Amino acid sequence: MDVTRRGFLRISGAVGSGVALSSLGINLKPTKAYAHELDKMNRVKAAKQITTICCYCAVGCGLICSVDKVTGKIFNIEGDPDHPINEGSLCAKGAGFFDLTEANKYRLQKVLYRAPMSDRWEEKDWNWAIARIARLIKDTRDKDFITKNSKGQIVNRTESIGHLGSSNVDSEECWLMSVISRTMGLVYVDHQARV
Amino acid sequence: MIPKKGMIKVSDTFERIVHWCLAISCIVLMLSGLGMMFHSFNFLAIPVGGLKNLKLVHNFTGLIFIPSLFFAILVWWKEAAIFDVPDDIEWIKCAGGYLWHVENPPETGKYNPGQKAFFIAVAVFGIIMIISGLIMWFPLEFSASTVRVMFFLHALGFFVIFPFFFIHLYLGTIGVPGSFPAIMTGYVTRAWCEKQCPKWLREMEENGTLEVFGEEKPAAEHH
Amino acid sequence: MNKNELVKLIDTTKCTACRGCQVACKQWNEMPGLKTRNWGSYQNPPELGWNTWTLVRFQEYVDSKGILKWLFRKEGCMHCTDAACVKVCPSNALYRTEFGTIGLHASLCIGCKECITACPFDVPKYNPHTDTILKCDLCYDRLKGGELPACVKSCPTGALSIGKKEVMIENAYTRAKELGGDANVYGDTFVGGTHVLYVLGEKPEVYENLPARPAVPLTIVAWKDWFKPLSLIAAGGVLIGSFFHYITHGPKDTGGNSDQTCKGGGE
Amino acid sequence: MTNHWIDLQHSDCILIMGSNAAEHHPIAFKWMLRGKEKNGTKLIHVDPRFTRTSARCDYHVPLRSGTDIAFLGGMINYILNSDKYFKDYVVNYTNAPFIVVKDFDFNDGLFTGYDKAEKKYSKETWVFEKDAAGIPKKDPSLTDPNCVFQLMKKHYSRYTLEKVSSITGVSREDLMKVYTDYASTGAGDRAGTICYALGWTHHSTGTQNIRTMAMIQLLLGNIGICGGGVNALRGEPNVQGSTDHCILYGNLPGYLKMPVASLDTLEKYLKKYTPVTNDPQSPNYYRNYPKFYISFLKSLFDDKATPENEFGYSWMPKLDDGTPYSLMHLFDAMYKGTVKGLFSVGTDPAVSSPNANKVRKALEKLDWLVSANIFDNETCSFWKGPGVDPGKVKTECFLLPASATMEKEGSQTNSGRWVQWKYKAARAPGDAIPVGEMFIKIIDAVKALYAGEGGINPEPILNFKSDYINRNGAFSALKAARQINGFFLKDTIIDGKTFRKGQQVPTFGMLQDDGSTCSGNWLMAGSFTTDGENRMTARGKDDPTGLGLYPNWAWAWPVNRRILYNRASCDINGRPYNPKRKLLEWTGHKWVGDVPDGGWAPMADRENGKYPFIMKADGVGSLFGPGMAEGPFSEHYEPFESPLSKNPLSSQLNNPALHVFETDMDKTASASDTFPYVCTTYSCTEHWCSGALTRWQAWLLEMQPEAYVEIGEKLAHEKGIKNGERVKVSSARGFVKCVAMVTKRFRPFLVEGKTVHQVGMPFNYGWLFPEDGGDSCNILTPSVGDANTHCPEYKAFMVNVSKIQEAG
Repeated sequence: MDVTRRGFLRISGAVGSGVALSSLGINLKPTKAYAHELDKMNRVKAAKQITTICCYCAVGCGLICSVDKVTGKIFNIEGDPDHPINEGSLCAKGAGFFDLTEANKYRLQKVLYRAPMSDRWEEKDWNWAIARIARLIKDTRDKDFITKNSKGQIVNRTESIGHLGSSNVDSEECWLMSVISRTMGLVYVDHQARV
Repeated sequence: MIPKKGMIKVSDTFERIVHWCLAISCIVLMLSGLGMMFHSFNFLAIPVGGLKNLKLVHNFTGLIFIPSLFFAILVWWKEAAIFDVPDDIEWIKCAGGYLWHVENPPETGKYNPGQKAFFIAVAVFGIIMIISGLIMWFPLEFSASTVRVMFFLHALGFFVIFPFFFIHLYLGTIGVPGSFPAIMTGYVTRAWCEKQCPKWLREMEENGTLEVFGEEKPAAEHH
Repeated sequence: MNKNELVKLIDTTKCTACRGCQVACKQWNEMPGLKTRNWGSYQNPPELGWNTWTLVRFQEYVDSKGILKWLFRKEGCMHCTDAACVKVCPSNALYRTEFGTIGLHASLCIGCKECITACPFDVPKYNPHTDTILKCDLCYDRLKGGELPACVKSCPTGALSIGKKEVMIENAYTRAKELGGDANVYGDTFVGGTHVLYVLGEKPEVYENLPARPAVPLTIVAWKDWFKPLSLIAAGGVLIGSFFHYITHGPKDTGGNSDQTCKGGGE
Repeated sequence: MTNHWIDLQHSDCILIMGSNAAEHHPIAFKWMLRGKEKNGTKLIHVDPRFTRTSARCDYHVPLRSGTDIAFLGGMINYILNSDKYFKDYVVNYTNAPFIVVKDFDFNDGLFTGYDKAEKKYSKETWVFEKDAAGIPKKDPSLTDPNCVFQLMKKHYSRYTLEKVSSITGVSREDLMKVYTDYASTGAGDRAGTICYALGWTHHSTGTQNIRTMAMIQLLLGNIGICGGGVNALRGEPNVQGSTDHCILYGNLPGYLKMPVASLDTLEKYLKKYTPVTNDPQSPNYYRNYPKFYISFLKSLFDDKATPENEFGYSWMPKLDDGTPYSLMHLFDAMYKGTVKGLFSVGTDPAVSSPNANKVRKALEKLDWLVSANIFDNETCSFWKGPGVDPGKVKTECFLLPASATMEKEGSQTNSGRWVQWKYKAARAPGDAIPVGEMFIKIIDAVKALYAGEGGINPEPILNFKSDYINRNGAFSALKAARQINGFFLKDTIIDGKTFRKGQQVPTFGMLQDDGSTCSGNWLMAGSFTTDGENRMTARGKDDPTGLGLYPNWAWAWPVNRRILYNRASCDINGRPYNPKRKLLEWTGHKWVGDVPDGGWAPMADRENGKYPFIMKADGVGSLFGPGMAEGPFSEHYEPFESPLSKNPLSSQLNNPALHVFETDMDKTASASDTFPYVCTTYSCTEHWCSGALTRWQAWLLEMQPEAYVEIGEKLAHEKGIKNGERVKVSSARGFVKCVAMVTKRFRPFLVEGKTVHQVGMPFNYGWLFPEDGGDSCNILTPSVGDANTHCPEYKAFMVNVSKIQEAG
């Protein structure tokens, strides 16, 4: 969702003066021409503002991503002053949210595959990987599928595949993982709620 | 400015090289230092393309200044750093006749006490400038309080050296006509010499070590 | 009085050392995180650096009653009114903004590091990669844009606030009074009054790396306030003196310009 | 959380125990500090270590790890003996007056019904006496020796100050300080709350830790009120959502029960899990269980789920009765070779699971591993880990690049149950896609294989509705969210109102058990309006109660209720106990305030009135809780690895219902001289969980660059360890090397007359990155877990610490 520019510029009521600097009678008229030093603020003001929610603890703080309209890339992320919980503020992890974007050079960008006994990752495309994963799932499932347990009760499950995670994807994705693993007959289904 | 026959040699080539290395580096250091010391003199950085370059000019000129000063002290300390008592005291009392009219100012050796004072000032404060300057160049290697004292000393050095330097410049050129060739060609007129350093002239002549332009052999050989 | 003057108040008694400010500062100012080691403290980087303009200091302290306290203090530029750094800066890179804060035109900085030694709070830091110093400018760009400085905005607990000078000073004293005990306000009574004030829970002497009575160093006062004008007077004096000497006294007659041939040696 | 973050400011006293709120929930802690500033909230921190939380609380009380029940049991004893409980609440809203059957007893650490061989209780005696109508007998005077109140009083009378002090290492003065301060909230106009986190769950008695506090909250009348509640400060962005959707072996989305083998028909299943009550005043909301479950099956299989095929019940996997399949069980089975393939999504068990060496060995036995993440981690790359020869590891590994949170649309549920919608701000880099999209791609590919080749039990796969993609073929979180909320599958008339086929179900009250509605998760019904408006996107800031409920900001489950059990904030006539913080009020014909826990009249109305705890079969809060594995009341047991060889309270040393793993890699060492120090593990503000996201971020890594162990000054002095030196920390299971942080913030405890030192380590590090950052502290932790939840006991185990001399 786009937040109005005004919304972004409104200053958190929780801290300090409690109001925007301009409303304090502070003169914010342009002064000297070191324009490049004001560049980032101007870029933020010109950017598209998109809200998101922090992905660390479960407080659920609001953040605003400033997205360059030309490149489509995020160049600044800070607290959402309208958010009733964090009121614009952030802890160290939230304040560093920007380092989770593609600006972080360690972000994974390709499907990686490690063959048996290999000592390295190799890049693959999605189609290959999905086909291979589906094949492994089917073979493993069909081979070890337990239709009846030792007492002869129908259990229709596979104990040879497990699922772990994830409390750090969106709810819709969680639901999908939860139900897809069950449709495949998995019972070893768990995630970070326990650890 | 070619020396004419009969002119007296007062400086040799090495001395002149040392002098000019020192003088030029000193001028550059002072101008560049001035350009950094006072915002109103920041314009001095324009020719070198900004203050950052001016800083580099200053720092690296300092590296020329260091050996120049070293050799200058080596060359001149005997003649210019030792006062000749009591003549020099007398000279000082009448300021060598530079400031008010004095019938017969006391005679001086090769360098008068004014020049000696200038030399001592340059030598002492030059060393201070070098030490403080080097520390200021690498301030992060020293404690802040040390470096602060260095900044102070550096400024003090400028405060002392600049006036002396300027007076030297003035007297070495238009203030005392005829002086300039002494450090350009190394030769001055006998008249200049008689006026400026009669005692030295006498001593040289007595020793026979006076070198006169155009004469085959140094006079000394005749004695 | 400058009605645009802003003061940032750091209430150390509300700080939880979450270090949101430390990171928010880097995020906004695009400063990198550098390699560090654990040196037996949460405080890291151990000191302010060219990439760390604000640092939360951690200090374990047992008070006179034997009660263990963990003191957190956000360190950074104090934005002095009587700013030693501005005083010594040769290139006007450090300057006083219309908010009373000390701004930095990094492009003007010549990397002379004078400010580093001049600062009573040990704030400006040298970046060897750009040959400039860097320090907090209280997010001058954000202030101009009507936004809070990044650190203040990020602060969850209200330990950081910013506002008009007189209001903030009043807030600080009210808070110190409310806290009682050794609580005190730090910053408004020296170096002409800083534009960053602390409410400290303990006496200033207790805090590591915090000068109890900071001042512009005497050598800098001597140099900048006394010697600078003096040396100008001296330099100007000799220039003018020489001129007048020349026109009144005239050049010394040394016969140097006479054409007479020099006599031979020895009379 | 029963309450929510902003509500913390309304508390009069906050007990922070088993949590380090300031460090791990800094913004939550903000609200506690706001309370302190504005309402004079007293903040108490009880924790083995003095932390950043302690620094800002009114006071800190150090307590030996793993003795929380003793500490809290002492508080219950104090409350009951000093008459500090909130009588009106206890009599009406809890099962305190209920009469327990005569055979129930407790003796030397064990309740009746214990089977020593099975290490399990049979719970026949953990039940109430019932009258002729089948309604539990009650004694409102609370004097019957067999009523819950009296049994509880008797049970906790053993938790005397002396005993508790000796077990916990807390001085009697400190105990009394906390007890009196906290018990002061047992008044109608005062609220007290508990903020706990992993510090309570990560114990072999974890669930009972929390239950003990829940009992205190019931005794003090603190549940359901503004500023009260039992508040778990949950630690992962969507751990609430992922738990609600039950990526958990025992549950299906909405906490529905996973079918077990003995329930071979849908009918049996529904009968088993649909509670009944004969008390007409108990709403027993779970009587609607069949509606929730059948709507769930309909959401999976759509029109393939019919009454004839039990809506697909038979296709679904069934657990063996009473058999856990938790994370620890998974790795145990993997270690033994049963598990061949693993999905590891946004998680790093090679660092975060207990007994990490065993976990890493287990991973080597996999045939294949599919990981999805935004960074590489120690699990994905286990085959090149320390001591592993890749040439001998047969596992096929896939590392799928995932979109980061700001690169995708979807909802996230915070700990206060607010479901907040987030938007896609930018394209994910390279080939990264949302995890949801990966799973749809995978299930579609598997589906195609089964369609083409056939296979075993193909129906659930073939019939699974998986069309949650948009026109561009990309994952549509919105489509999935709508399915989770649920639809009317045919035109339906409810209470005279017509809902058309295809309209969203506006509340779970409208779900049907005949297959005419679907809902992927009944709790989420109502996240869309009938007309399809996404309520999770709401950004309204209106606050009609003035209590910061913000009913129009995002959407909270259930049905946008912001404080659970809120009808208990009023007396039996519906008048608020605390008129200053009026959460809810009965106006004579309706409730005004928060969304009430059911719109029925308050319970004083014998005709139409209902009890407040609507999700409980009896309608009241359970002081007596027979649902627990180790007893209806809590009891102190020593951690599985403890400095003591005898439980000071009984001859039952450990939790009697513990599940213990017994492979060659499950070594333990209790009360041993080799491992004499208690160790606990925790996180820090600067890192998150295993550090798998945060260690890759220079800003954060710079602040906490490598693993450390915090050691008290006294112990460090004894061991000759200086601050910043490298040390070796070892347990029966392995060792790690890290930096010693010598601190005043850990002090030794006096336990049963002897000095017990405790140390602590962060769990945020792993061998992969940074290379010199040290390895996981979970190499040291034991794989032993709570008897109810199988949460591992990360918070109390035994280690040794020694100096190391390293060359250079």
